[in-house]
Amino acid sequence: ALALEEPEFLKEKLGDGALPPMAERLPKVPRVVNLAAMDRKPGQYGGSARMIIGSQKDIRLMTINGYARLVGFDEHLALQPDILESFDQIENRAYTFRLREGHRWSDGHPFTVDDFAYYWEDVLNNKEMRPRGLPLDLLSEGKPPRFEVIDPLTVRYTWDVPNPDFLLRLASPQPLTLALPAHYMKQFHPKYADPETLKKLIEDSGSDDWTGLHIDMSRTYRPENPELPTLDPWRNLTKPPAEQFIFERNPFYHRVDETGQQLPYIDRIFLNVSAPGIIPAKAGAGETDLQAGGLDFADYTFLKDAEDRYPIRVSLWERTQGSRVALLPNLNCGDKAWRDLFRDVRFRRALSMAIDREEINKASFFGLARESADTILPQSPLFKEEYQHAWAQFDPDLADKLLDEVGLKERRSDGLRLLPDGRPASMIIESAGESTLETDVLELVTDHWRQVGLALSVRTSQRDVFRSRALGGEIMLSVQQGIDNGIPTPDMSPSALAPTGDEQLQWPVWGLHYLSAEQKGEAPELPEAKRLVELMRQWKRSSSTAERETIWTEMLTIYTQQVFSIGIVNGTLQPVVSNRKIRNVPENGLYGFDPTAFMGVYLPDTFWYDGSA
Amino acid sequence: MLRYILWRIAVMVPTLLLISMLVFTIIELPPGDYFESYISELRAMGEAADMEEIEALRERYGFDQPAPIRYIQWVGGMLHGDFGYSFEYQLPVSDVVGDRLWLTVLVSFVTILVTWIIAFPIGIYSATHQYSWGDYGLTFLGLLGLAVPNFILALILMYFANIWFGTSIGHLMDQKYLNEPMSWDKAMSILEHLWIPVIIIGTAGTAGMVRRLRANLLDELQKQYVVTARAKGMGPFRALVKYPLRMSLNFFISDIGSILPQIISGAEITAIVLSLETTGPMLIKALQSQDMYLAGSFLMFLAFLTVIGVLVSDIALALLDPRIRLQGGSTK
Amino acid sequence: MTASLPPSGAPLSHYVSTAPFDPYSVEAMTAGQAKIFQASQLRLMWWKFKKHRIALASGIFLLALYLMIVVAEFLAPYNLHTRNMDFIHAPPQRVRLFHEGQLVGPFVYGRTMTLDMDTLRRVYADDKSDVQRLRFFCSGDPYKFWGIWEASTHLVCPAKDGEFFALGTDRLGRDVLSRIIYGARISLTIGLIGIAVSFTLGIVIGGFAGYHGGVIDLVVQRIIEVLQSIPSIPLWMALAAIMPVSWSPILVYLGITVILGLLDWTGLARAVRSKLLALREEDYVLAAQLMGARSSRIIGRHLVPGFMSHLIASATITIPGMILGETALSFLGLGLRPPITSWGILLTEARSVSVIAFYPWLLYPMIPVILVILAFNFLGDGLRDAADPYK
Amino acid sequence: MILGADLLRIEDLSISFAMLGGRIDAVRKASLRVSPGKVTALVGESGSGKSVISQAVMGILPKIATASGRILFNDPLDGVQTDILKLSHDGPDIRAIRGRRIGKIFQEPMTSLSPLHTIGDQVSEVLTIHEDMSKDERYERTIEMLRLVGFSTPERAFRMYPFELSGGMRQRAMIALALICRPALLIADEPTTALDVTIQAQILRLLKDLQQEFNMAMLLITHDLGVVANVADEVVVIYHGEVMEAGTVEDIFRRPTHPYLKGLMAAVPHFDMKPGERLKALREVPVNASQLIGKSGGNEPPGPDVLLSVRDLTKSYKVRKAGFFRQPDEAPMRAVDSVSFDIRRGECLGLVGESGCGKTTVSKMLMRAVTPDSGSILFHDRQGPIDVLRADGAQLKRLRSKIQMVFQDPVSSLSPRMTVQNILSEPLEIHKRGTPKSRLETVSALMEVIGLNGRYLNRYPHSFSGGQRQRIGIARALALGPELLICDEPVSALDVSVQAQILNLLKDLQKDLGLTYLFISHNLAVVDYMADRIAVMCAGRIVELAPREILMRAPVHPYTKSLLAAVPFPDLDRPLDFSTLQTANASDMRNWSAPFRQDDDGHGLATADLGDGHLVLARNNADVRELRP
Ligand SMILES: Nc1ncnc2c1ncn2[C@@H]1O[C@H](COP(=O)(O)OP(=O)(O)OP(=O)(O)O)[C@@H](O)[C@H]1O
Ligand SMILES: Nc1ncnc2c1ncn2[C@@H]1O[C@H](COP(=O)(O)OP(=O)(O)OP(=O)(O)O)[C@@H](O)[C@H]1O
Ligand SMILES: [Mg+2]
Ligand SMILES: [Mg+2]
Repeated sequence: ALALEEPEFLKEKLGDGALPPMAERLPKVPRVVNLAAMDRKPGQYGGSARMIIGSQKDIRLMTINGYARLVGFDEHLALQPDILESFDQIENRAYTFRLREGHRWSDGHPFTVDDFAYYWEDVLNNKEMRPRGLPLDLLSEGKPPRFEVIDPLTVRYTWDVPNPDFLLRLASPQPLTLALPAHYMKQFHPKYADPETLKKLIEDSGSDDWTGLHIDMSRTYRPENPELPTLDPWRNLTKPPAEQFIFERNPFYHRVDETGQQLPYIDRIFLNVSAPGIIPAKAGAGETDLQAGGLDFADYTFLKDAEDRYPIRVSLWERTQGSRVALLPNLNCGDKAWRDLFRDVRFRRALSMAIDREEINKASFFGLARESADTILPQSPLFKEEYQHAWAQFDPDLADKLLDEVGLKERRSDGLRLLPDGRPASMIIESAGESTLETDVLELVTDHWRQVGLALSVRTSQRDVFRSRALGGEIMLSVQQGIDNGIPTPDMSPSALAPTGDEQLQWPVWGLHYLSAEQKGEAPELPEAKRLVELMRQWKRSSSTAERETIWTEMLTIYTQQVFSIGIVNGTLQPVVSNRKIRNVPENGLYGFDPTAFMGVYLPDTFWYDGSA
Repeated sequence: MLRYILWRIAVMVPTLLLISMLVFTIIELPPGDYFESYISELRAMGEAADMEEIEALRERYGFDQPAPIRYIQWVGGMLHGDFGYSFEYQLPVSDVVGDRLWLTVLVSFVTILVTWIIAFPIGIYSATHQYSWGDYGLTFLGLLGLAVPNFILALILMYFANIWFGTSIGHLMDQKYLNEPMSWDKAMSILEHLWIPVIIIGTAGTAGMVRRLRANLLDELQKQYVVTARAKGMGPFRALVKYPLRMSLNFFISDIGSILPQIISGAEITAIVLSLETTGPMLIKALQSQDMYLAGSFLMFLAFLTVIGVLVSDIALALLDPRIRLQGGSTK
Repeated sequence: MTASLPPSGAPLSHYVSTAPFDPYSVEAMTAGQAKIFQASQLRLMWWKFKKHRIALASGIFLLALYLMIVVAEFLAPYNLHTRNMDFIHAPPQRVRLFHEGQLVGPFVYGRTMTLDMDTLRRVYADDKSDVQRLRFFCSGDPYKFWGIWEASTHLVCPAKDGEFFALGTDRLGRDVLSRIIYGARISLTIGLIGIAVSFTLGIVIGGFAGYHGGVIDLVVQRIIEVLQSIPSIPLWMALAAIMPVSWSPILVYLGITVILGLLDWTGLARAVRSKLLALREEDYVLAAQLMGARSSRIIGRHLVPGFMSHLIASATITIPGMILGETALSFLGLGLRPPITSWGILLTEARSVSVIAFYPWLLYPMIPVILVILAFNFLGDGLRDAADPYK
Repeated sequence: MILGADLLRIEDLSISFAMLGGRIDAVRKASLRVSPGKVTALVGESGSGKSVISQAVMGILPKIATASGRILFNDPLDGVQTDILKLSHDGPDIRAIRGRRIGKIFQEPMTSLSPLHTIGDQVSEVLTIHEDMSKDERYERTIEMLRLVGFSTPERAFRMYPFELSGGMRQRAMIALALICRPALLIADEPTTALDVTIQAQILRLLKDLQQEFNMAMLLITHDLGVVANVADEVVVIYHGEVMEAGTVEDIFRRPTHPYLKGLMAAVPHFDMKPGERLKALREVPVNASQLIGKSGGNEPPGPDVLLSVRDLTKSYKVRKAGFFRQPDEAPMRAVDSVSFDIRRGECLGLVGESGCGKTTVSKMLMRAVTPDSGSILFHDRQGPIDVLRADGAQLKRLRSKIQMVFQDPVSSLSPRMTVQNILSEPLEIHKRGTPKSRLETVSALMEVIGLNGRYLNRYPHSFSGGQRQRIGIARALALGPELLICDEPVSALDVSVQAQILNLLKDLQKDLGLTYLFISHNLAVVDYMADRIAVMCAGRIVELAPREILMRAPVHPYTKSLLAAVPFPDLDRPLDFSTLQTANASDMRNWSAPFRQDDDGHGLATADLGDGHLVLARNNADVRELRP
């Protein structure tokens, strides 16, 4: 058997019997993380790590980075059971989940199928809680699954049609919730609680009714309720509002290393709320032990310089977006003349080819980024060179030719092209103006486009009005990051490539059409866009990886060939600062929200302080 | 005088009402609402919003109702202590503010105090020693502080305080004290951090005050009653303080009302850059994310302080100058 | 001992002056004196002002600056947006006269740039063998002078195929000096327009409220109170939010200027008002009233001049506030937009610790700001003294 | 200490001002002395440098002035001789002297007092500075001093602000301020110009007493040769900054030698002037009145006989209590109490009366500068009557050009930041008269007739002497060519020769243009010279009104009588008898004979007509014969 050494941190509680010994705290079959196999070293307990968050809401980083999921990705983006002992699925329709025996919530209460049942019956299917029914992710072609409790450790969700997204949604950085600690939550549920007590609870909390209270008390993604039992590696001790949140190890956490030590190694995490603007300065002053959020490539030099002064280490990870900055021509633009142009693929290609990506790369990324269309990264199994280079070469002559072809031949005396209706070809691009990077890129692009006779002016406005204005057709072009997940496997959803949401500023109206199940918005009019939607639907119905791979390939080809969004560079670098004593932080990693959950797939619970260093 | 004060207090009611309308307009003016910006923010990161919850909140907080009704509800709520709900923090507004309020008061108060303590002697010195090296030197220093934008000054001070004194970057105290109750160490930590924002916020105000005080004094110093005071054998300093200074206080006192909002406005950017635990950054954030009740309550609170400040200023003005007190009410 | 005085304590003798006496004698005025004695008040002030050396110098300096913004294109060695990708974040180049002990005239050494891939810094080294003589009245970046004439003459340009970055370059390799020169356009005018707006409002409204008192005062005071009680940033944000999207950068600039001015008058109005409330009781006000002067005249000619020092001091203090005020807006993303550049924007762009640590020359726009503020203040001093009857 | 050494010796004092157009030599090598316990009077033309000398003695010359010579002060207390000019500016040495050893009464009391502090505060402050006293002691001493200078209710005066006081009251406050420390030397710069003769006599007596009691010496600067004759021991005559003649009073009054002094003596107005006799000014400036004001009399249709009629004007001021929040609980003070009179076209109505009796208030009400509580004022213009209190718009504007006023306090009535040129042309600009060029000419002409020349045109008011400012005020009032000119003490700060010049000018204008005057003055000889009819005011009421000769020769009211008795004459043979003068209480009704007294309930006085336009305020039931003694 493994020598089960208890963390120093828990000694006191263990001593006075408030906690059972480790063997009793762990599930019968814990998840064993084989660190050696990951080229890492098992470590020692102890220490606390400081992190800086830009706003109180960011305590969700603990859920994301903690990355305790029913099923989750490993470093190589393969799905693994995590909280579950095992899972299996049939045709992407029926999913059977098996829990770990003896698994407990952070308060020591057993984690069982009851928790799934409570959530399914008393929350998801409660008319008061969810007057509009189940969340979209739980519906497949609009239909809910069947929920069954097979045995005290097994549950099953079954749909009639495939729901290939289901496991991915559970593994996602913002996971789909399937269970809540029923023993705790029942006190807020009228079905179980004593009405008088509940009424008092509602009054004390300032909520209007029990649903509000229930929602407030059960937030798992933003772990704001310190009393809510959790399965994460660390649990929150601080009730907001606060400027510093303290997270402490979850003594009932289900992972162990190969030597049998219960994870996480680090006892406590301090999350300090700071203005986003000074995070680099603080990181460079050694005030954080593990930090990536709030740092940008441009801060690297400063951070690197601080390595001499403070015990920190700066590594560079690669970001996973399809493009660090992408320009999105709004195909639903309200101005007819412009709309027609934007919908003309030649125009989009010309825009793309008129950009000198090399210059941008050199100016803003030290030449270290990859000049590319807005598409997936080489790390993705789906990657093909042609996607990267599709219309992404700098070819102003060709661009000029294409522009002449689309009817922008006439020019003003200063070389500015004229629209067919005689107006100057001057575009407005909307930017949230949040980073100087965006400003710089736009400045360069403005110049590049001016060379081919197109004028661009930048308008900064709050991002929150983008969506509604884009829907209203008021936006011509906007600048955002490229597709979120640049390293997809065929099993991941290609929704970013098709008009599927109203936040996709290149086609918000078409996206809304899909999102609202064809209730709102308009159906795509471009054949290629139509095809993308079709392919998306096919993917949704697909039940084999091979099938999905073909779908992905076609979608990627269409998307890049059609230049629906104009990517500039991807694979840009993300500085990650960590305390020099912390071990197991990968030197190179992929950094992004989706699918790596920032550091989540690299398992921060396996990071440890090397006291000897 | 008592009657005047009562009358002025009565006038405050419509003023506050007017202000509340203006505040409401300001927080309503930007297109969209909090939820709109919340969704956008989440999506910018790739997250999804729970539309269910959002729709529920929207209904709960009456965003489907017309603005005038919401205004009335808001004002009505405030009258019996309900300041609304902060969507950002998912808490009632009154629970959100916490320590920030008194820290803001601390920073503002110390800043105002420091400004005065520095500005008055310098102003007097500059006026009495017009065109001396001291006058030029102090003027130069003051203007330097004025000429450097607050955020740059903040960055510079923060950077060098860290390099030289090891002061932790930003904030009003070391972060380990953030949620702790007051203690000696915490107080020291606050002191160690406080001087940076005070200098930054104070510089601009100090220079302005010095220059104005100097100008006013220079005018008054020529007046015949100063000569009379001198002819009485009064020391130049005492004479200055009693006569011209009091005369030149006019501008200063008439400004008292707006000092607070000015300090707080001036402090906002600094507070954001330094990440101070004051209300400024919270207010700006609330405005940007359209967390309207939070922003609205802050604004109303500030407005209330200002209105009180103006009242104080009016009374002080009447106390200061008998001509205003005895004849001020009349119309010419 | 003088003729008219006996020794101390002695009885006084009867002293009569023997000098000739003519009651009608009046010292004749020379022509020069006549000119002085009959000069207008403005002219008098100008004479007095001229004696104030620093103020005069400041005035000339400011005048030069304002002239400069007219010919910014010519003065700047590069255009506003000229980028030099090989010289990103290049530190300032020193202008030298002697190369290896020999006078060559103004020149700079050429530079070589190496990328330090470890720290990701660009390292620049002077190449002592590469003497790049500066050219004057030379042809460089082409520009449209005043947006009308094509031209390419600059006061100073780098050697052919050379570079000349007297104040270094920014993160896109743009010449900081040129950008400062162009930025002066906005920064120097925004302050004046803003001040004009706020002072007109402040003096007129405050003047009438203070002079008339009573109900007018009450109403004006309440308006001021309402405006003052909202911190300026929310007001800016609200006003900036209603500026139409489609406005051109130049309109936005004007809009912002007016906003700055519109929000700034309240303090001044209150100061004017409370001062006038006291001053209006003076006899000379009464005298003017009795002459039949209208209130505007009394306020403008009698009361406000008595307040001039304060006004001048306020104005000179507010100008930096206006020049830098838009930085606060830019900071919040509400300010001016490219391609318009101002000193404030240049400084906002330099907002990071890395700049302070590695690229301090990006903070150089502070220098003109400081100079301008000093100049305005000293100019103000001079004006104050010129208007001061006791001087 | 050298016994009997001069207390103050000024030797070869020269003072000049650096001005834009060159230097102004205000004082040239003047020498004079003040012996301990004696009075040296300094007389001379307006603008001749008297005030400047006194400033030099106190060490309070303006910054732009430079002084040379010696000012030696022998402090009788410790016998130390100091040269004041050598002391450091505002150093402790000079401060120990100022206020304590040398007191100064400033010429212009209004501006010399701070408007923000009460009279009591400012007076008792001297004690705070120099004397070690408790607060109560200081209060006592201040109240005592205020009473001595003639405040009937010193406690009330203690709490009052300067702007609430009448011109004479301010001057008395100023005197109290200078005397409160019992200085060894008092510099009195025109100490009694704003005081009526009875109070003036009271003050003079007070000064004499102090002189005897504390051996106080005095440097008295005055234009009133009557005062000089009554109090001075030695006299110095100064002209254009140079001493013309110096000697004992006897020498000066009995043996005037220098032509300037002779001229001065000749210019004094006296009571036995024949009708139509002109004053002999030192300089006669021929005046072309019509050209000056741009219009001529005669060719306009004569208007109604009465130009202005005033009925039952009343004005009262609230009395404040000490506390800040307390409401006034005393009855309001009646500053003007049902005053009625008419002014006929072309006449000059003299208004005399006790200091603080409400003359200025009446005149300001006529101008609508102060709103009366009740009463009516009708201005009978040629185009018809105008109700002064209700006129507005164009009518008001017309009125404004028809009535003009010369302010009692010349300093504060001139905008400090306007040059004389602007001040004088302003009324023309307001009423849009002439072109800029013609205005400049008018201004020059006005300057000429008031005895100031072109070199003063662009100077600011503060750089003038008291008399010069007063003349500027007159010139401004004349600029518009009003029909009615209200003169509130227009010549009080002028030496007799300039005064003669100005009075003659006014007379000429009256004759040529038919100007009408309301002439307020304390100088009865001047009033006698100017006025056709004279009204006497006391405590807010007109107590007697009669044609000039009647009032002067046969006054009826006891107050009028005491006024006339208190007039000082510039004649060594007619000294005022301070011991018999009933000065202090001349205005106190209780000292009046029965027919003029009020009932105990405060009513019962009415105007009685004695015939020939002789009106007197007496008890309703009083018999006319009873009134005539
Ligand atoms: N501050 C000053 N600046 C310039 N000139 C001045 C100043 N003060 C006084 N003078 C000039 O000095 C001269 C003497 O002035 P001063 O006040 O001594 O006259 P005065 O004899 O007191 O006359 P008055 O009897 O009219 O008061 C005048 O011509 C006056 O214009
Ligand atoms: N603003 C005021 N507030 C209170 N009392 C006032 C005010 N103005 C004048 N008085 C009082 O009214 C009375 C009359 O003042 P007024 O100035 O008319 O006197 P006067 O006759 O002109 O005296 P003098 O000859 O001394 O100038 C005085 O007792 C004075 O204290
Ligand atoms: Mg004088
Ligand atoms: Mg008077």
